[in-house]
Amino acid sequence: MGVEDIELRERSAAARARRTVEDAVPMSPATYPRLSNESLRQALHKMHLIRRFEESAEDAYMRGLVHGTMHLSIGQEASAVGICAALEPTDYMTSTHRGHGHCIAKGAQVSRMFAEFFGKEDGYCRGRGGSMHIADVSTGNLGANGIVGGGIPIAVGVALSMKKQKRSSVVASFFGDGANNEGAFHEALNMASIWKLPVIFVCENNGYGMSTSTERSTAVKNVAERASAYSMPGIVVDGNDFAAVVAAAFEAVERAKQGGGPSLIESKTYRVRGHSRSDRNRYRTKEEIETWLARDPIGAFERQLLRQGVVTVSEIDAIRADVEREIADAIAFATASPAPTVEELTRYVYSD
Amino acid sequence: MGVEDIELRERSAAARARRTVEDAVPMSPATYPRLSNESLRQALHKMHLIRRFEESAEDAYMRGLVHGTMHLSIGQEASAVGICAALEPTDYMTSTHRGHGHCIAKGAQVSRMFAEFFGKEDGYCRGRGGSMHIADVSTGNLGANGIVGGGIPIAVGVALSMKKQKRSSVVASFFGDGANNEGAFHEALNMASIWKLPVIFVCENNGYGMSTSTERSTAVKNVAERASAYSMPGIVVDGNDFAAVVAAAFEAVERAKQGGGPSLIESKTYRVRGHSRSDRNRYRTKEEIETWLARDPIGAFERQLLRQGVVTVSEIDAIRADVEREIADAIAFATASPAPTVEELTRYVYSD
Amino acid sequence: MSTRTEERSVLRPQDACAAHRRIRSRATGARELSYAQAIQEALAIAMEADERVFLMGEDIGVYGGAFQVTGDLVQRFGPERVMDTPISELGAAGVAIGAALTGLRPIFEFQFSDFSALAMEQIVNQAAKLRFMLGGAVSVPLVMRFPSGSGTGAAAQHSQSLEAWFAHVPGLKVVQPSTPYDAKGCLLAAIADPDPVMIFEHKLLYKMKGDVPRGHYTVPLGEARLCRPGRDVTIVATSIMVHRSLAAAKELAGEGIEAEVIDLRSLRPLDRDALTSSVKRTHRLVCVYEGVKTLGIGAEISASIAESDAFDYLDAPILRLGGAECPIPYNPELEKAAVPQTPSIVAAVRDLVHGRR
Amino acid sequence: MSTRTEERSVLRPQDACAAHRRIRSRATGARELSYAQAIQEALAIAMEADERVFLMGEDIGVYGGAFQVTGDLVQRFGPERVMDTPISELGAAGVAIGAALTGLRPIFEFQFSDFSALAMEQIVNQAAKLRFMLGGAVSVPLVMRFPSGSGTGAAAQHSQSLEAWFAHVPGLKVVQPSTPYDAKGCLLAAIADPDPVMIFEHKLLYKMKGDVPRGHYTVPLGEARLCRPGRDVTIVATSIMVHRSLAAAKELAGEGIEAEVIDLRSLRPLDRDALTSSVKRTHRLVCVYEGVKTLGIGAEISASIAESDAFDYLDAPILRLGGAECPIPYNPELEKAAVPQTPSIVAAVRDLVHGRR
Ligand SMILES: Cc1ncc(C[n+]2csc(CCOP(=O)(O)OP(=O)(O)O)c2C)c(N)n1
Ligand SMILES: Cc1ncc(C[n+]2csc(CCOP(=O)(O)OP(=O)(O)O)c2C)c(N)n1
Ligand SMILES: [Mg+2]
Ligand SMILES: [Mg+2]
Repeated sequence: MGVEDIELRERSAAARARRTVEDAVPMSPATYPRLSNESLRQALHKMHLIRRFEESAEDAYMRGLVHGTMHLSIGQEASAVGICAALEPTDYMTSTHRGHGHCIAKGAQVSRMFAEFFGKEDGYCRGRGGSMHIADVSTGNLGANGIVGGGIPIAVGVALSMKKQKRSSVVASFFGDGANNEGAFHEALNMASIWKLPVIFVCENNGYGMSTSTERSTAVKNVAERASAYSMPGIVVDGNDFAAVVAAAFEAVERAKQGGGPSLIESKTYRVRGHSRSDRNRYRTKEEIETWLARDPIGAFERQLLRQGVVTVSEIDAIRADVEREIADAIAFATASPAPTVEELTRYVYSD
Repeated sequence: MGVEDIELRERSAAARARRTVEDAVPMSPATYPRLSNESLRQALHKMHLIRRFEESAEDAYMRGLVHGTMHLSIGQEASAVGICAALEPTDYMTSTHRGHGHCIAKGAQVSRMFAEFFGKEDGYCRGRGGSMHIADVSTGNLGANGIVGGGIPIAVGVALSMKKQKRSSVVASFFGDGANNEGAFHEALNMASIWKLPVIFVCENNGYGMSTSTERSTAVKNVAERASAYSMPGIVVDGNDFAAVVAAAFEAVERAKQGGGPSLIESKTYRVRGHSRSDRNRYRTKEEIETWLARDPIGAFERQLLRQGVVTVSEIDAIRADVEREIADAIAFATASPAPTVEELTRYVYSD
Repeated sequence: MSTRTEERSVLRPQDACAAHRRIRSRATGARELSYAQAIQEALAIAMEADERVFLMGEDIGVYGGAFQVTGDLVQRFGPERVMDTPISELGAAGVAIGAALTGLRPIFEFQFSDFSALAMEQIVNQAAKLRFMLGGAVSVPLVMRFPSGSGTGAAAQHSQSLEAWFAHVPGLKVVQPSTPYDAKGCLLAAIADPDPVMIFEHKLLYKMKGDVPRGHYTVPLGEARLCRPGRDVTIVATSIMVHRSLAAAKELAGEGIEAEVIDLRSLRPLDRDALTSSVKRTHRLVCVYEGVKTLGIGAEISASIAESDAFDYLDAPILRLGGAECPIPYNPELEKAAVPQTPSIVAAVRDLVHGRR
Repeated sequence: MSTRTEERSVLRPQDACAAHRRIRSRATGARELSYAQAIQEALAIAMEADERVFLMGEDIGVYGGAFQVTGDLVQRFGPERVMDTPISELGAAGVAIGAALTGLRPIFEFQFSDFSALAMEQIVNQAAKLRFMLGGAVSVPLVMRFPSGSGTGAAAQHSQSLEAWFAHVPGLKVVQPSTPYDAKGCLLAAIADPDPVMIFEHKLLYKMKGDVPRGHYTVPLGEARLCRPGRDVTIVATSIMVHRSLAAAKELAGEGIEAEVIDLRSLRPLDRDALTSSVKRTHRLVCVYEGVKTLGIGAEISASIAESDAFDYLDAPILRLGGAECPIPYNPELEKAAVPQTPSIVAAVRDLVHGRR
């Protein structure tokens, strides 16, 4: 399966960004010109933290501690962490229903995330939002969104706000392949382009919007091709390759900060779990899932870092152990956190 | 001002369709391979009828016979008549707030149109719709639409209906340049493409959405470029050149009828009047208007037909005289038509 | 058609909901189905009987719908008649309208009623008005289904009860069936209806079981249903609140308060006669609904009575128990507190009847 | 701030609307402005005083807005602060929300209120709920203005009165100023408000003149206004219906019927106290509004009274005069008949007071 030749306005600068899953090139010492080894270790830490957070959240769900539904991003960690690696804490982000990874990648504490999932007052949304609205305004995460495509125009507004206020922050707007067929996507990208706003549109194309494959839902092969309809650069990266995502992200962020306007990054990845708790997995094959399991982004990243001497095996073990401890502490914190009281039902509807 | 090189999938077959205003080529006897001389004379008749209908409607408005507002398409007649020349009476159409021309081009009677404008029972909408909802279901015109972009998804639904019912009709969906930034445009074109539906999307780009120029509102130079985001052919034609419009229309209709799916035609034209009655004309220059007045589509068509010997001067005079008579008769008919009674206020809300 | 039956027992007092069901259903060969199964059966019957009927929606094909309402229908009728759409609610609603205008009978499933907000333009400005704007020249036989309501922990954007918006719009019909029987019958009536009909289905009802006759029958749109006769107070409820109200009525009966429970079923048209005639008998009215209290359907019920000749029969203020004035919260305790529950209904009715309100 | 004044006379009976205005306005150096000019002045004052305030909308720049409300503001403040948007209501509403979330104070003009249907998702699912969903971590100080109503011959898709939809939504504030004074004062209050406020402006009011004080003042959101005291019946009206009701009251006074007229001004929050206290004095209530009668704001007013302690003071049914149950027709006679007019108000109130209803 080859990728069609799409128009990439900034082809040269994007050389490091992997265009397809197939043509990944071996790592070189120049793989991460903008990231220190310490940053790379932190990135690996975050990827593990996301993975374990979601596995533990799923476990808590099974045990009845979490209400509602949840959308796991297991298998997509490189995309979330790679994009956020190019962002400052003062940069903003809008996320999706599948937003745990984005939230952690942008810097949220898993303790307050668990507290939110458990519906507690210490949760990021004081127990009012849950998984689908997880946010951390202190790290610039304006929130997951229950409405597919709902965050995209909001991100454009944040970018407009930065431009008007002459603040140098950029905004990353995550959305899925399914979201790219919403009118909101079209309207938002058009406005971002005509006003040359500092936004990075990140389409995490995991092949499906719920059960509907991109082939059945989307009239172009690559979502990134749609960038040309808005005169912005569009690039496809292997979303399971941390290095490719990071390279594309830095490039888009730099363009945005220099006043070059928005970019569209299509990060091709895969969700190895079902869409949500209700998924009977009728729309894809076991083989397909297994192929992607073999391309697990965390393992690949670990192997790369080991090869490049950025980490040692024992450092990886330490990261994993740290993550386990963090998760355990977070769950303990969340469990101990008080629940909101029914008397405060209508609080936060309006400002006081 | 040159037009950027855009990707046109079906370039060869589109050769006759003029790509820009500037590179119009002189007529040849093969200008209209699909239209008889009689059809061409009828087309000229329709263009005159549209022009005089709108001038007379404006006049009636001034005299207080027409209520509300109206959007005149004076200067855009070649586009409406050119597209409809490729349609059968059994083909469908959805139109816009600027829909008088489309309505007449598709075959409506001006008598019932005037009756509608006068709010009478013989009007196409029994006086309930007025200019902004003018329709003639008997000729396949499903109506003007007060919502910019509102008709585009409906047209796709009609096309789906034709395909499902194995009817050979196609659907033409008119909309303006302003409409191309609505989410409805994006969603509709995407669905038409993935389902390969027989629709012709006709963007009448008259340079402005109300006061907002396409440069200020639209992130691409030519709306037709957006076709590539939906994997459909996109073509720019000189909308004031009847021959160019007709050629593009026939090609798109044939593609649609053969199961080739939708096309996007961008018809570059100009509205020489204000947007509506409230327009103070602050957003464009007199010179610009005059340049376009000099490119009047009716005069150009007449000169072409004369040059090609399709009509004589006296035949043109006869057409004009016929049109005057038709308009006068229509106004008399409309004036005499009864008004709806207040007792029937809530009729037609539901089916009986 | 001989297989059709039409419910005629509306507001003719019967013993109670369940008995009422049992009597009728015996006659038509009923068996137990869940609410979701009843809908699916109606869809299948309509598609079998009429080539023009087809389904549209997100993930209604192989996935079977987010709430498994369409289930395996795609296997039976194929993907052309059980059409997955892209995530494009506005555009897809327009597509459904275009199809309805030209000879087809689309049934559009919104994955959650909250997403109707994306399609308001097509629903309200187009579907509801086209017939009128064109002076009767067209009609829009479109059915839209909306899984609605709270109680699933899905928080503010996936738990709304928005039916009152649409009941405010002439040109639309709006129903809220509360039982498997009505879910099937209202849907079949909606499919036969020449105008746009919106059906709001409560997510918590999908698994509820009830007797459902085999074959084709319709429940007329616009008729309320008397679920339980009573002399002391009328409770008019919608959707899941019918069940909570019946439970409340049972409890109140133990205290000697006989509440009449009416399932409104249809919000537009509204069965004003059924309401006034009940209030004239009971002299007291309580409206119970899940939508936000302010301007929820209870406002219209109350105002209808207050302007009718039943006004003079009222012995007490008209109470409304509706959703709290807040979005639906995620936390389960708050979520429960945000909408009427059986105990709050019991307490409110008791206070009203005892003159404490 | 010393230039600020706040209206405090709410529901303190004054002679009548006009006199009331005249007294207050003398004190603050008022002069006559049209409703549109009053809005424009408020916009200019807010933009002058606060860098964060900016305007968004279709054709609000050089065109001056479809109703010339923004007029020449673009010349004064430049196109960055008077921003023309593409025709993208949903997206632009999202843009406004994003800007409001991060330090700006956008004021978004929808060209016609009918187009709010395209932006319901952002308005209702995002703007109204973000603060709540995020447990108070953000607020959305967004003002949206909506030219509304019928009477201009613009037919079904350009004449709606949709305010009731939004008044049903917790998290939003909804106002409908009826005078130039209130148009300016409510807008300035809305701009100062930390939460999303929607202002519905009737198109037929734009040219109406009235005294408007210079400088900054606010009209508190959520307070009704007593326009005319009276002992026989309370008429609660909104927007243009306030003027028709006042005209009706004048006519009725000639027949010896003294109607009290209250301008509701704010639909959410709703000034329930003002309504109950008036009804307790007059014992009769008529609601007059242009939105469709069913589930229009009159339903909420009526239901609020019917459930309040004012219920016991009622001597007659609560009447509602609202829009007809149809889209707004094009024909001018039908269009007029589709919404309450002074004669129909007079007739209805007369019948009510004389016990003929
Ligand atoms: C407007 C809207 N439509 C539909 C849904 C239901 N829904 C939730 S997630 C989803 C699939 C989204 O697909 P995609 O954008 O590819 O994101 P992914 O789930 O693959 O991460 C759907 C249909 C929704 N939440 N919002
Ligand atoms: C959804 C919507 N937004 C705004 C308007 C107001 N409006 C009517 S026509 C128009 C301009 C449309 O521009 P375009 O699509 O280019 O058509 P043109 O008027 O140039 O023929 C606008 C903004 C509308 N009718 N509908
Ligand atoms: Mg996806
Ligand atoms: Mg235009």
